[in-house]
Amino acid sequence: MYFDCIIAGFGGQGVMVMGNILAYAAIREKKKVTYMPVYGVEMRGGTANCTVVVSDREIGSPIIQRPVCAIVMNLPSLEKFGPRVRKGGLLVVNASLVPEEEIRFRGLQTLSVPSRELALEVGNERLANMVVLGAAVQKSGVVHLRSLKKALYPALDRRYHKMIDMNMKAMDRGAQFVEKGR
Amino acid sequence: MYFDCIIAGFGGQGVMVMGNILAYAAIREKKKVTYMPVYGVEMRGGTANCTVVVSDREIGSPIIQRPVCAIVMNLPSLEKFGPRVRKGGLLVVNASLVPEEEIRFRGLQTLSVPSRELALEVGNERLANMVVLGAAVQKSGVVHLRSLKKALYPALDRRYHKMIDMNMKAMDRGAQFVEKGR
Amino acid sequence: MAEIEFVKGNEAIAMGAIEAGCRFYFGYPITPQNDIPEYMSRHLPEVGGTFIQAESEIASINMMLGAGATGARAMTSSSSPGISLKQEGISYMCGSQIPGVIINMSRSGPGLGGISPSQGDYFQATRGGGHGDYRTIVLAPYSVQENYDLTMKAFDLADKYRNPVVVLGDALLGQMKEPLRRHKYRKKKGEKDWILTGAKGRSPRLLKSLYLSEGELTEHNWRLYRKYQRMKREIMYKVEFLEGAKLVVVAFGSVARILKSTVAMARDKGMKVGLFRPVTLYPFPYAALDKLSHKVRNFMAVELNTGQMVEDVKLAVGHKKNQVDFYGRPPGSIPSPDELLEEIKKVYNKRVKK
Amino acid sequence: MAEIEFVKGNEAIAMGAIEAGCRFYFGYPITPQNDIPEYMSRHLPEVGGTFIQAESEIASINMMLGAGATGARAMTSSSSPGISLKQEGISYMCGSQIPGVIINMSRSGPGLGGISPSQGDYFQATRGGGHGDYRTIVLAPYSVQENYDLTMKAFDLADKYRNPVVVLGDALLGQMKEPLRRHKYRKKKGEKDWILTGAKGRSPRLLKSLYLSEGELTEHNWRLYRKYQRMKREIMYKVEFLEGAKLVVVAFGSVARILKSTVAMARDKGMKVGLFRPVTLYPFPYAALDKLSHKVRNFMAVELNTGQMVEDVKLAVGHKKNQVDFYGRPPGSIPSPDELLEEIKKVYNKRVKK
Amino acid sequence: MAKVKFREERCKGCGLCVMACPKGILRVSSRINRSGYPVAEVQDMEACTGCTFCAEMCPDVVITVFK
Amino acid sequence: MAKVKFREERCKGCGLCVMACPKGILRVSSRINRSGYPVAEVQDMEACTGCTFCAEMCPDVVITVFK
Amino acid sequence: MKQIFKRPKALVDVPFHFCPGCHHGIIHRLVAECIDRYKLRGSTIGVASVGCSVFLYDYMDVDVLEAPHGRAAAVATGVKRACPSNFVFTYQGDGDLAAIGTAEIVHAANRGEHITVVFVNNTVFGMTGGQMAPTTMEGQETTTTPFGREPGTNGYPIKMAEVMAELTGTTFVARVAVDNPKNLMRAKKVLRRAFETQIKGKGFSFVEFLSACPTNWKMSPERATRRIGEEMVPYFPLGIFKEDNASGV
Amino acid sequence: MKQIFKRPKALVDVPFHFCPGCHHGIIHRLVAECIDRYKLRGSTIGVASVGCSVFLYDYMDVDVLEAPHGRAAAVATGVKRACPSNFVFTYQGDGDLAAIGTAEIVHAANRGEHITVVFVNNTVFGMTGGQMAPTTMEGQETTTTPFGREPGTNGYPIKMAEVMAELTGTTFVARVAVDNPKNLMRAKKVLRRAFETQIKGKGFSFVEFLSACPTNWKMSPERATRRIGEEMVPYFPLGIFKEDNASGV
Ligand SMILES: Cc1ncc(C[n+]2csc(CCOP(=O)(O)OP(=O)(O)O)c2C)c(N)n1
Ligand SMILES: Cc1ncc(C[n+]2csc(CCOP(=O)(O)OP(=O)(O)O)c2C)c(N)n1
Ligand code: SF4
Ligand code: SF4
Ligand code: SF4
Ligand code: SF4
Repeated sequence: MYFDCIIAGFGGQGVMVMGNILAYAAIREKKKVTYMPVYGVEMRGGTANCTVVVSDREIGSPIIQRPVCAIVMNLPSLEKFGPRVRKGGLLVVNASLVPEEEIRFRGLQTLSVPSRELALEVGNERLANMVVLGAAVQKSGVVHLRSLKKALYPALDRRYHKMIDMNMKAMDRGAQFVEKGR
Repeated sequence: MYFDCIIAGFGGQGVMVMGNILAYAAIREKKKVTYMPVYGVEMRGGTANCTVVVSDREIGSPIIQRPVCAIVMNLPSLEKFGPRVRKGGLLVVNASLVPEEEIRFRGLQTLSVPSRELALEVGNERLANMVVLGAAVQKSGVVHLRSLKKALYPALDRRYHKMIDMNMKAMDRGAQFVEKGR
Repeated sequence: MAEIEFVKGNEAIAMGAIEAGCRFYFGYPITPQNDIPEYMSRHLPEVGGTFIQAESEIASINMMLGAGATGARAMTSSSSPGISLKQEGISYMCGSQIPGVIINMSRSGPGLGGISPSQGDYFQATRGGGHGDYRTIVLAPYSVQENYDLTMKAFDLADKYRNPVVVLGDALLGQMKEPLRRHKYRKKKGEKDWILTGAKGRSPRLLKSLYLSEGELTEHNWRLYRKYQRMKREIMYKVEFLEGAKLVVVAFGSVARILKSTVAMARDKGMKVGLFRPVTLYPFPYAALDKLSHKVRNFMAVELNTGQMVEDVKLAVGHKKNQVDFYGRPPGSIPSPDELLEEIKKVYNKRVKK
Repeated sequence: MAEIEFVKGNEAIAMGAIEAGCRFYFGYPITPQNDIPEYMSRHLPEVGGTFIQAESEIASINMMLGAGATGARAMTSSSSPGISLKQEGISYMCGSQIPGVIINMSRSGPGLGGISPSQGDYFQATRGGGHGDYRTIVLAPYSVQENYDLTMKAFDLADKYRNPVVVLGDALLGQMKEPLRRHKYRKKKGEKDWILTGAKGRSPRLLKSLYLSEGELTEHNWRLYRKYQRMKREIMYKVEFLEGAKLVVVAFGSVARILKSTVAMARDKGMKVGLFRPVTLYPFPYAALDKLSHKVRNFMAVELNTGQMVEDVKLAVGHKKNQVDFYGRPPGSIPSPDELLEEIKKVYNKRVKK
Repeated sequence: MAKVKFREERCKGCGLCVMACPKGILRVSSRINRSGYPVAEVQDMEACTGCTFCAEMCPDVVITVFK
Repeated sequence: MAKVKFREERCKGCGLCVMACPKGILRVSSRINRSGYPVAEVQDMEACTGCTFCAEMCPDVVITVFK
Repeated sequence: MKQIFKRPKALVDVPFHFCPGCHHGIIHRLVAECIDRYKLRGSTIGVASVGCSVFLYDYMDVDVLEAPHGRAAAVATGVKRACPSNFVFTYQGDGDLAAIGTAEIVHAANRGEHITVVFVNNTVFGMTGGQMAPTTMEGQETTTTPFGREPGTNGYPIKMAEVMAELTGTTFVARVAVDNPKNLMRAKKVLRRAFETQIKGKGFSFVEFLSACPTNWKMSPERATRRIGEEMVPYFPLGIFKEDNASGV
Repeated sequence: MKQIFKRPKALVDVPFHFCPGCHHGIIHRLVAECIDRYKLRGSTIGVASVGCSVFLYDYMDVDVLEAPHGRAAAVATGVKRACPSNFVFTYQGDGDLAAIGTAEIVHAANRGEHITVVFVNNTVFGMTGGQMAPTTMEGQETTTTPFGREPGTNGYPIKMAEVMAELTGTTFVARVAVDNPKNLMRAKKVLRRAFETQIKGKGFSFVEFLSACPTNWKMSPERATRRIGEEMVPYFPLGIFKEDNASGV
């Protein structure tokens, strides 16, 4: 199997940690994986994105022009990376910041996740990224949801381990949204 | 015509100025000339030598392994450069600092100049280098003695121009020594 | 999962260094390699080591020169502009035969340039950007694991040859994360009988690069030259997809990594393309390429610059009836596997399918 | 005799600079080029110019960067270790396209080395010892007259290409004295519409090397690359004794000067030996050598190092059935014409008389 | 009679103006601008004395003051 | 009773010992050593007090002092 | 109603890239105000350094030259010597000026170059992600002093204004802060005197600004701004350290 | 009769290459005497700089490392950190330490490195033939100030001891001369205190020696030696500028 994706958004939306968790989940499943972050120059603000490649064979390029999947957390990221997704690929959109009408790409599967609403349901709007990640994994099947949740332990700094439960709930909620459509 | 020579001695014996004057004399005679100094590391003391090449055609190397002529002002210089003089070449030795018995090179013309004595005759032992230079030029004929004397003007710093007369006398004395053998 | 960690390239270098016994790190921050000093500042104290953030890159290399002279394993790291500033110091270390490891996670130049990956420092690293006729061994990793392994190796080579060793990575290799398998460092044997430790019970030792007596410096330079010749024993390279190849792509470091995908894609499309990756950039694997050139006619150098390593490829294979083509992406951006495939296709169609 | 002066090589450089309109000199003393700053300190004030003895070589190159940005003709000079320290600044000047003239009267390395002539900095000068994919024009005089002429030319080229220009001499070319014919400098026309002078009545100008927006730096590097390609127009070289030559010796600078005698001696002995002397080391006269290689089979590079320019000779002629031999004298001493004759004989006997 | 005007899209919600206001009439609201920052606002414009402290302290030159 | 000894071949004739001697008994002679320098000498050894000033001041460690 | 506070003309009307609450923005504005005040828009050549303020040229409506990291004072020397009637200033962070650029600033000052140096001391390397600067306070945690700066190994926070004042060549040396309106108003006046020093041909002027870097201090802008008065000013006292009225040179 | 003055053991018995009357020879001897006195012959690592004193290693009977021009303080930092129980000193001229090496000495001092710096101020670059140094006096003619040093263009003679004393990290800072027996005796005592500072683990010690360079001053050794008292001491006052008895760090 081979899967690659770009995860993109504002600095501060937690896109880097999403990429990390996905990568750790893949490692748990004994897959090969590379993770490549790209930062803007500014310390705060600006855009941030990362690329995760998962495969069961040795991985060549850690950077990808045309990914199988893109997870976009805001409008500029959609505009930049949406058109790059491969035909038949998956585009996961943070519907809380991207108006529905902007998402018009032919030949892609699209998944709009109302992340903020779902995160608030779980208890904290800052969990939006985990909701989206849960949804993306559920939809793409790149790793098991179970592995994704377990990956929180190695991926998060020990300081944040007390919040792992909440994060798991948020992932579940995202996955559930894919399953049930709401 | 082609002529090259190495002039060597202690720092402070004025070997550099000898080379310079010789070079200026050659320029006066519309010849091509190169001058190449070699200093030791120390600011004072140590050895100093320079190479002068005179020719009526364009000059190749400004440094010479086996010169036609060597002017050696002290013993270490004799030891270093004496053996390098070409067969049939000219070796001019400052006899005031080099014992006669040290000068035994086959197949060379040798000229021992009692520079200190002759310089004192002219009035100042510091003129020893000019005596030797006058003798060397007279012997080798590389330039006219006349040109050598005229060359004092461009070669010496204006501060020393008042001493030009004395210098000329010293050159004459050296030339005379060659002519008369004393 | 115990032994496999998911690690940033820069950190892998720092980990490799500490594992190999590096106990002194001197550096000055510069993007994109700050994870190295940051890791060192946190972890060196744990093993009784010393981390100094120096006042500049020049101070760093000279602190390393000082520590290296006492026999300590020491390292400095920087990125392109900072490496330029270290050139005088590197030349001195070569001249005085003091070992040390220099990491260049290079970025885009010239000048301040940008922080994207680049291979614009190939000449500087392989031909000695400093003055004089010296060389340093240059190792070019292309994965996080190699960052770790080759850094460890760099320390051994530096000691073995009493010479600085450069690890030449770039922003891509520093920033990417991959699983890393750490392994125990096996210490090479051998006493250092030249180090400065105070002349207790022996005559004094001296480490210097100044040679003024007649002929001394020339002799010293011959000695160094013979040493550089001996380094050829350390030549490393990797090949892939060579079976029946009609076109061999030559590339190192990050772009070789990207090309791994490209060449696989090309093979999928039936193109007989192989990949030759020098791991030691100095000494360069001339002989291996030369040998290959008896079987393969067409070579293509690919670099993240406008043409540097390609000269070495030409020097290796250009004397026969071989073709050496070149694709370069100047510093400032990185080509994707797909873009590179297009470039390879062009050459392949021209040379092989003609 | 009025116009012919007997001048030290270093001074000829300083004279040429002032004649070419250089009004700003920034430098830090180092043997064997101190006559240059010393001359400048005495004579620049006479023409209303400014001499600054900077606190270091790094400060010097950056002062020159500042003065050059305002359109002034500025120069800095040093010798090998000092030139190593200027590499970052040179890279910035290239990136920001700021002209300036850099004199390297090189000495022997590596490290402190010694003060004898050497050509160990060929790679540093021609391949950019600093980081990034930049180039500087490199001029290699071989006589006092050329020191003067090429320094003047360096200023024109620097302005024409908005790029630093390096004059690469060495201790021999700096210390030797020869007659010099000074000639009046004829000013090239052309306004500098990019210089910083205060934005009175116009929009502000900016000189920088940082390019961060996507694709911008790559584009900038392409622009620079095209400029470096255009520099090929400036290629200069000199040939001697080419008629019927069976072996062409390739050499530059001081060793070429020594070889002038050697080759004449060889001809006297009936050996058909010619001399090819690159005057621009970058851009290197590849095409001219290539052309020559259709007529001549055997080449021999001679350098005061263990092998640098020989790579360019191989790149120029190595793709045919040509032979490229090499004799190198490592930094620390200079060979005499006789010694070189022996080396040439060896090659001649092997290749031509075989 | 004084007035302060905020160029909201430039505000980064740092709150330095709030700290500076001697009358305590500023606050960082929960409104988010296009760059994603919460923006500062005046709660009681009447009380503004036009001291310009907020404008002086604003690192992003968001505020202009009229009197 | 004191005595100074000069290691003549090391002397450079700089005269710093002469300057230092409180008794004024040293001078730079016109004798030249092998390196070509005139060498320092004592004129009146009897007067030497062994103060070591000359030795301390000699840059070339030419002088040793006995008492 | 009259507009009593507006954006200085010399400050290009674009948003700053600085982090929320970063004092660089304030200091940029003060410099621009001086350029306006002394009508220097057409005669200024600014020298940008490498640090968070590297984009100076995007904000100042004057000619700007980018200096290599740490070398702004040497670059400015070249500029000013070539263009003595232009107004020349550098804008440098504490990494730039007090670490890698130590030799250049000390000697430009010692030569009494007729330039104005705006020195921003925020006790960290901002742009590169918060490493220790020479000015980092004792005990302060940074990314390269994870256990706090310990003078025994990392040295002491360096007081640049004091060092500058010690040099014979300097004419005007001061330290200011912009952490509250009072200090800010004083900073304005001091900066004007620094500008006047150059305009009147009196020599080298140097103003050290204590500045907050909320991002790398890992503090809210408010907390960071308060830190200046609470921690920095006691160690880095504000004031004019030197004001030489003799005509510079 | 007893020998009451002899060559120190740590001073190798070979002739110095220095010019007649150069004070480097005296200063070398004083350093060697301290090495003998504190029995440091087996534990010293000297760092030689580039200048007339580059051949330090030919004269001192201890391990020596050659530093690039100006970088001795950084090199010594590396040495001392790696070998904290060795005695480490640098020996540097004023070109080396106060021009190209400014940043390195300032920061080694500021870090309070446990090293001893012997700084020889002879107001010129000796080895390279007498160019201006940062310490060259106003009006002094050198090969690069042919009309005399003019502060307006060349800056002021820099007082390194004073600058060093200003830095928090230094423990012992002094300036001495060896131009007459009285000053020389005092210099000996001061140098001992500098050695003791390091031996007792108290931190960074710095001794500036005023030194004559007859060759480049174009003076007789005697005249040059007198110049120190007449011209240099009034500008570069002798004394101990700092002596911190707290246990360094
Ligand atoms: C030669 C070189 N070394 C290092 C760097 C990396 N670098 C860029 S900015 C900077 C320091 C920034 O700190 P400071 O000067 O305090 O400015 P701030 O960002 O805090 O405003 C460094 C080390 C560089 N660009 N060039
Ligand atoms: C990088 C570099 N720049 C310059 C030099 C040349 N250089 C050698 S010694 C020296 C200065 C010597 O003066 P100082 O340090 O005062 O020592 P002194 O010779 O007077 O004792 C210089 C500039 C060098 N060797 N390396
Ligand atoms: S100070 Fe400026 S940027 Fe900060 S909150 Fe107030 S208006 Fe917004
Ligand atoms: S001080 Fe020493 S070198 Fe100088 S004259 Fe006296 S004995 Fe000779
Ligand atoms: S990192 Fe610090 S100094 Fe840089 S812009 Fe942000 S707050 Fe300002
Ligand atoms: S040049 Fe000066 S410092 Fe150097 S050895 Fe001679 S007198 Fe001493």
